[in-house]
Amino acid sequence: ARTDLVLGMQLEPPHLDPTAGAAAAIDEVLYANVFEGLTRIGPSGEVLPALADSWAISDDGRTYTFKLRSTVKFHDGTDFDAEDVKFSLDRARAADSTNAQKALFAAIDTVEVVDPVTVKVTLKQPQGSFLYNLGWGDAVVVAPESAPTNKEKPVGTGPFKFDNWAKGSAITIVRNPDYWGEPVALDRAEFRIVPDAASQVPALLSGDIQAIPNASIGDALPQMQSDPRFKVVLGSTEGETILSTNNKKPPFDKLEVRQAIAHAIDRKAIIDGASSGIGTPIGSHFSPANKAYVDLTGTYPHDLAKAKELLKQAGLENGFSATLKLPPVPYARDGGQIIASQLRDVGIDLQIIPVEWADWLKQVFTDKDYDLSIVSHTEPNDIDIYSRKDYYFNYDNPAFDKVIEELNLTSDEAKRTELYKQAQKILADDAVNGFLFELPKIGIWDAKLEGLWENSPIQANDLTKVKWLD
Amino acid sequence: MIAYLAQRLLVAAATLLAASLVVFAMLEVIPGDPARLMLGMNATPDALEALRNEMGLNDPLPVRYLDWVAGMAALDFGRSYTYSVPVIDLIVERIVVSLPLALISLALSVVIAIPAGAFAAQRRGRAGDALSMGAAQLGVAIPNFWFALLLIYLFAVWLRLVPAGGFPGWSAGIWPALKALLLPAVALALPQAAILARVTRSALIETLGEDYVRTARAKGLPFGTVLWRHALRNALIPVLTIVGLQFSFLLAGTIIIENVFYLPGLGRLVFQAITQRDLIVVEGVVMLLVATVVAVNFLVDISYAVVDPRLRAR
Amino acid sequence: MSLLAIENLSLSIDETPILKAVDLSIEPGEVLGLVGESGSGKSMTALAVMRLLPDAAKARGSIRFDGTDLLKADEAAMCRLRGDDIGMVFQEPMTALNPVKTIGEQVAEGIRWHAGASRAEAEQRAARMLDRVGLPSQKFPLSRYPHQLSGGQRQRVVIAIACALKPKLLIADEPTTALDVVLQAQILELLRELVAESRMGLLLISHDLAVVTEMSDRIAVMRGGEILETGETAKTLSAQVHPYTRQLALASMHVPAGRRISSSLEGKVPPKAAEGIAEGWRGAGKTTPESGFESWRTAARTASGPSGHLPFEGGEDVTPLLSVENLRKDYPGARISLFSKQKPFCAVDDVSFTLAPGRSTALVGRSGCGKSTLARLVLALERPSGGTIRLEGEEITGKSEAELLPARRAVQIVFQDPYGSFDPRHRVERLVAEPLGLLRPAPDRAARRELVAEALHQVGMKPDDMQKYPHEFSGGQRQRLSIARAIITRPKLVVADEAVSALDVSIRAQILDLFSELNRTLGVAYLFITHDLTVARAITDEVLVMHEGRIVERGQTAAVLDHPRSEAARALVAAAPDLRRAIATKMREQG
Amino acid sequence: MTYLPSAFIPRDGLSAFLARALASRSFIAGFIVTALIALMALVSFFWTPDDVTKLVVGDRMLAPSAAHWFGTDHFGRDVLSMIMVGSRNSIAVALVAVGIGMGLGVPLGCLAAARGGWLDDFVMRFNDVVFAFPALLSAVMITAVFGPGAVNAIIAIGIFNIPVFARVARAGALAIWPREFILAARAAGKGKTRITLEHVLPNIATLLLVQGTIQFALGILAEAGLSYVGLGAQPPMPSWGRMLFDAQTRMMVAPTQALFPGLAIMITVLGLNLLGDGVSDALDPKLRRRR
Ligand SMILES: Nc1ncnc2c1ncn2[C@@H]1O[C@H](COP(=O)(O)OP(=O)(O)OP(=O)(O)O)[C@@H](O)[C@H]1O
Ligand SMILES: Nc1ncnc2c1ncn2[C@@H]1O[C@H](COP(=O)(O)OP(=O)(O)OP(=O)(O)O)[C@@H](O)[C@H]1O
Ligand SMILES: [Mg+2]
Ligand SMILES: [Mg+2]
Repeated sequence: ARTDLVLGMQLEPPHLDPTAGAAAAIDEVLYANVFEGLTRIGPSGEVLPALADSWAISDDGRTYTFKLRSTVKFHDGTDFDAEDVKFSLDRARAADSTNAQKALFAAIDTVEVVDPVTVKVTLKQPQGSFLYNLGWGDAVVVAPESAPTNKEKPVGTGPFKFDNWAKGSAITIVRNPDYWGEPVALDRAEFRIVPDAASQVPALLSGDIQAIPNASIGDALPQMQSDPRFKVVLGSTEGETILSTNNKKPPFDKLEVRQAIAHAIDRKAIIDGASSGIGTPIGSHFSPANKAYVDLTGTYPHDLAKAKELLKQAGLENGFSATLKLPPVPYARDGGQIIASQLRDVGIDLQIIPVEWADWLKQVFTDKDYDLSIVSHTEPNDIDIYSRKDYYFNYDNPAFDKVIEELNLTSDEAKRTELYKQAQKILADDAVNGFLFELPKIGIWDAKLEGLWENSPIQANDLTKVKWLD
Repeated sequence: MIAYLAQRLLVAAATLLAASLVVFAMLEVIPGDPARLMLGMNATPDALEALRNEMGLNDPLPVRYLDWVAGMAALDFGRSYTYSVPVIDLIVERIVVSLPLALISLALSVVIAIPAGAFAAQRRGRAGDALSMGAAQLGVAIPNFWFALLLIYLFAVWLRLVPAGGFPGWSAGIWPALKALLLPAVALALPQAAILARVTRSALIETLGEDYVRTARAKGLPFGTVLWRHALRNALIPVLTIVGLQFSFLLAGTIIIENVFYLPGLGRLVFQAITQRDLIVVEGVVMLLVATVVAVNFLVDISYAVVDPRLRAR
Repeated sequence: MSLLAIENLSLSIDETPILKAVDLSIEPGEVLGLVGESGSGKSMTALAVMRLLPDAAKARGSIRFDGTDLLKADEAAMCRLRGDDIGMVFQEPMTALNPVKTIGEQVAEGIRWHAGASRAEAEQRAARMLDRVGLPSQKFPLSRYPHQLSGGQRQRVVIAIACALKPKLLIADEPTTALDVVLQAQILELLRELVAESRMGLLLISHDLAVVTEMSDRIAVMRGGEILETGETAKTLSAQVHPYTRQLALASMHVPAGRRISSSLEGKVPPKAAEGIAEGWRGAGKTTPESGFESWRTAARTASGPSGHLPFEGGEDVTPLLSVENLRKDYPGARISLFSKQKPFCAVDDVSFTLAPGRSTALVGRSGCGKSTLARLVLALERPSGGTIRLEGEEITGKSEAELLPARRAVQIVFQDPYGSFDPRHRVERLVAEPLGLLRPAPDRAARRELVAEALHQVGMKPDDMQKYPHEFSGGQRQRLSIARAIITRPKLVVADEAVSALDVSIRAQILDLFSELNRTLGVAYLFITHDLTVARAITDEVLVMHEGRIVERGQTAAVLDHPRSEAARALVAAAPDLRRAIATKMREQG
Repeated sequence: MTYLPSAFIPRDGLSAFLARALASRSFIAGFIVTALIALMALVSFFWTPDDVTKLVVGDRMLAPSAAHWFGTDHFGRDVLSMIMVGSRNSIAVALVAVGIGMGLGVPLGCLAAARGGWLDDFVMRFNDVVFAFPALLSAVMITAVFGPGAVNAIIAIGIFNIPVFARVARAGALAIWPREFILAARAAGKGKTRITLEHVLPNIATLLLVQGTIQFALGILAEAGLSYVGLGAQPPMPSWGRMLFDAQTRMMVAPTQALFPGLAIMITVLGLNLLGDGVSDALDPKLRRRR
């Protein structure tokens, strides 16, 4: 059977240190393949042991004692031991840390080396998700010797070693012969950057690339689905695609206006036109995959008459014009045109301004210099952003803030679910943003390829179980 | 001759200098703060300021310009804002794709165009002429990216003869690498070949009307021999000019074609860098491309003198 | 059997008949001159022999060369003949050589091709041939490129190519038109030698009757694609059986009325020819009443003092119209290296002369001696590097364009190329009216129109011609327009730079008459730049001989041309073809 | 030392030019095609088969049919209408860009030829600098600085046209200046400006016309290229290049979507090139098929 694999990915990582950057592309290459943490997260989101063979939790839930594997070596040949774990965790939570997810470690009080294969972590207060947190890519273990150079030349403990990074083109990893665990089936894997549908489709069809776990192939989907050479897996992501609205900028500060927009939007057309018909409509900022999800898409049904009525109430019966800044992603650029067309039907005239990501981050996200925008918020469970004071929606609702505050203090699952539902409802009623749809995840790979994750509980391409069938 | 070369060299250097001013001035206007780009959204103002200082972004413009030019002269193009590696490394990585691509397509276009042009000129007014020039007309009119798409779907997707795109790297072997460059080279070369064939034909027809062609025929040389021995070399000056111009077109053409075939070449590097506001990379690559164009023009100037002894006298 | 026998050759291009039943023959060692005005089909006849006609041309009849019919031969057979048995020298030496190949390569090429000689051998033979035509390889190595040779030298290379394999027949199509008279004489001499040496047949094509007369044993006169007359040169020209032959001869020797006497060779012209000339004059002289011209001449003579005195010596009483003192013009040298330039080239070198009002002066000299440059200086179209130019006593050097207006009104120019001197996109009215902007106050539309009409009338054109474009006129008519433009501001001096050299002999005769008449009626003075001594003799009173930027001789036209004193003038006079002299010589030779 | 058609002056007037032009097959074919495209653009102002501002997502990617001759795009817009409206954009961008190039380049070239000396050197060096930038690269840079959009595409393409026209005008004017009729005009006391206006410009106008059609064709290609990489006309304004970009991902599903805009570009450019060929054929049969 073949032992090589070329995997397509959309975005190139800015560097290769998962403990120093938020970009998902870093984890997509390195997580579980090159770097490992104490624990790891499995294909269905479960916590599995990794560098920690086992662990014991004290009764008060504050002390975790990890038993480490003893035969582990870093790729540069140095030994892995408890010191490395302490170094990694301390580095991640240090004041000057550049870790993108410092919150993951916020609960840690101390990290102690008991012996070379034992580490004791004490928390400030109990944290149910602690083991899960340690499974994140941002929590992988690095060696003090190689940590400063990981951005260019990552050195981890995983079953693959970093081989080469041809900037702008591809990153190659090769099998680590000295791996402590079960050896992998692949000899080498290349993560090739194929940015858009235009390149992904022919690359797949011609066999240049054998898998794109997170593809954007647009309207070629039905064709790929009917092609027996490929396996197409549709899943969901944590990406709520929304029509971001500047809630402080007139006339969007008027509830009626936002409601009018909500009524004017036809989610089905948007999903059809901007996402090839796949994607779940949402009525609030919450993932349908979450068990606390409530379907609020009926809050403001597609109703032009109602929309016009509301605009009239807002004193804007003649409509108004505004700008729509679109980042360079197909769902935004295509969706933007559809929304512009839909809003024009109720008299809102949108001027489309396409911007690059750098400009989007500056103009929209940082400077809040925008009226409307379209973007997908892919962080899981991020409804709390609506309570952040300086967030770019400029949304301020004390009632909502109270719900989030309470949520932070609550650990009872049923209660939490209830609070989440409340929060969703508030956002939906306030029509804070235009809630469009949940971004679909399309995975496509060669039908003879086995072992790729069908869902992605975290953004990673775990290749440890991947192999060719023939 | 020496004087001529020295003069061309001086002109080339002055052109480069002027171009560097233009590039610098233009990119200074681009919105976006490189320091923020490098540090990300959550950076503190202090860190930003420190990095700006370190990168020399707070220096007065003339100082920055001089630093930049002096650096380039020493092949130090600065550090990429997005990749945090020296720009020269990025360039070296990419140039092994772009340069072969440009050269292959140039060679391809010359190899197709000159015989085709000569063929048409020899059969002026006959079916062969009409046919090849008709094809050339079409070739000139086809947008190369569209042509590239057609090629991909024909040769890569349906016939599966060559990859649809991407570049395995020269380390994967000469043949796979060449195979990956084949379609892009054809897509780039064919429209250029069409132009060149037309130029060759008309230059040849023009020279065939010259008196010395008649003199040569009066010596008893057959028409075909006269065309190859006497007319072609004289027709070469316009052909060379166009070849020189085409190199510049090919370099620019790679921006689009490398995007179509997602080749990791300079064109895509500069395109990406522009969208990511990685100015220093843009500046470096643009200057490199400009320098290449200037160098090629210089070579063309020299080759004029090789072809035409009258110019050697200067 | 003749070497070449053309029988009943007809030729048409795109249905337009070009040649009509041409018959010609050449014996070995014979020189056949083919004369006729421009466009009469001389070149086409030659190209038909070479089978190098334009693609669209269709030839019928027969051309037998050494027994084979060339019109029926296939291309391969022709390739074998061309360059080997038939050589051809083309009209333009400047462009007849491939600029990117050395002269050695170009001469050797034919030798290698036909004789199958090795490169070294062929080059040796090429060197011998070049030596033969006066380009010894010590001074002109085979590795020279054409641009490193002068026009005359290039023409020698072309002849070397044509004669490299000692062809049986050489066709020379206007082999000297682009050369000046001195070079022309040399080339003709060379051709003569080559013919004598190997009994080669020579078909010499020219529109210059004098050249052909001098060179050829037999002569064929062509017009409108037909051979009008063939025969022994002397007989044909003296008998002038065909009226056209007579017309051609007359026009070639034409002198506006009253000027003939100035030739010292007068007595040597065969009586018949002289009579013919006189008759022809009467026949063609409708445009120029001779009496008027004569009376003006007398008046002019009186004004400038006793005959025989040069006006600039004896005319102190008259303010000179133009006086030029120590005039010089340097052209910056070409850059030879980054830091140094060639020495400036001095095109006009310390020239002084004066022109009296109403008189005509010739400026003659070899090609490139600085005549046109001097003209441009006089017209203030270029700034002199030194010296002064005075027009009616007023200095015009160093004046601004606005201050020059009066001077521009007083001096106008007629150019050599009757076509090139008109913007093809303007109508005659606008073209001729162009200098009217010089008048103060500028005339209004109606006045302009009237002035243009008058000027056209003066040059013998109709007022309706105003609405036409230049291309709608013949060469002679265009030259008339050009003159009309020059005289419309009533200038005192007209500079004519090679104003008739591009014209056919017959048209040239008309224009010369026109110049004379205008001189008489309007009192215009001329500075007549020409390399053609016949022209100088025909219409000027005095002559300036220029050589390498300097005026080397001046005096009354007849005196200078008959008894040249300076070396340069002597060379010019000796080389100048002269029909009368040529006929006389031929008469003696052929009895 | 660049190769350009030497200036030429037709040996006769306009009527003869037209007669020869009408005898040239290139000219007729080119003229018809160009006229049809221009007509299409004009008609699109008053009438299109369908409204291109209206997105009917339900009708997306229909194959060509009686209702939609060229099918519909991924937003359910009628492709024929898009092509019609898109032609406006292509023509406008190319035309204005050529206008900029001519408007600035021709005076520059004429000035350089008339004045000579350092001014000439300066203009030529300026040309060198602009030519040193690969055309599309400078366009990409300009649109990167000033943002993507039709106006900036015009500027980008226009700037590159300046030296082209400057060069052609200069070469043409340099060939006119030594001619005797210019000398005659100077002898008639006319200044350089007047001579340039009265004699030089009219005589190089045809040369500029030929170059104009070539640059126009190149401009259409360049605009399509820029739009294709997303730097030209912005949605919702239909543009041929953008249509191709949108269509390429759907090549396999709806191949006609990529076919028609590509053909539109090709035919337009072909038409213009033929027209240019025809004009130069008619101007001077010896100057045939330069490009
Ligand atoms: N390629 C051509 N196509 C059509 N007509 C031509 C062509 N070449 C020459 N002619 C015509 O053929 C006629 C004869 O031309 P030819 O060149 O033989 O004249 P010529 O006697 O040599 O004149 P000149 O003294 O000016 O050289 C002219 O009327 C000319 O217009
Ligand atoms: N603009 C110029 N720059 C440099 N040299 C020039 C220039 N114009 C003329 N010359 C040179 O000056 C000399 C005289 O030229 P001019 O044109 O006056 O000669 P001419 O006597 O009119 O010759 P022809 O009989 O051939 O017309 C020539 O050697 C020529 O090469
Ligand atoms: Mg001739
Ligand atoms: Mg002259």
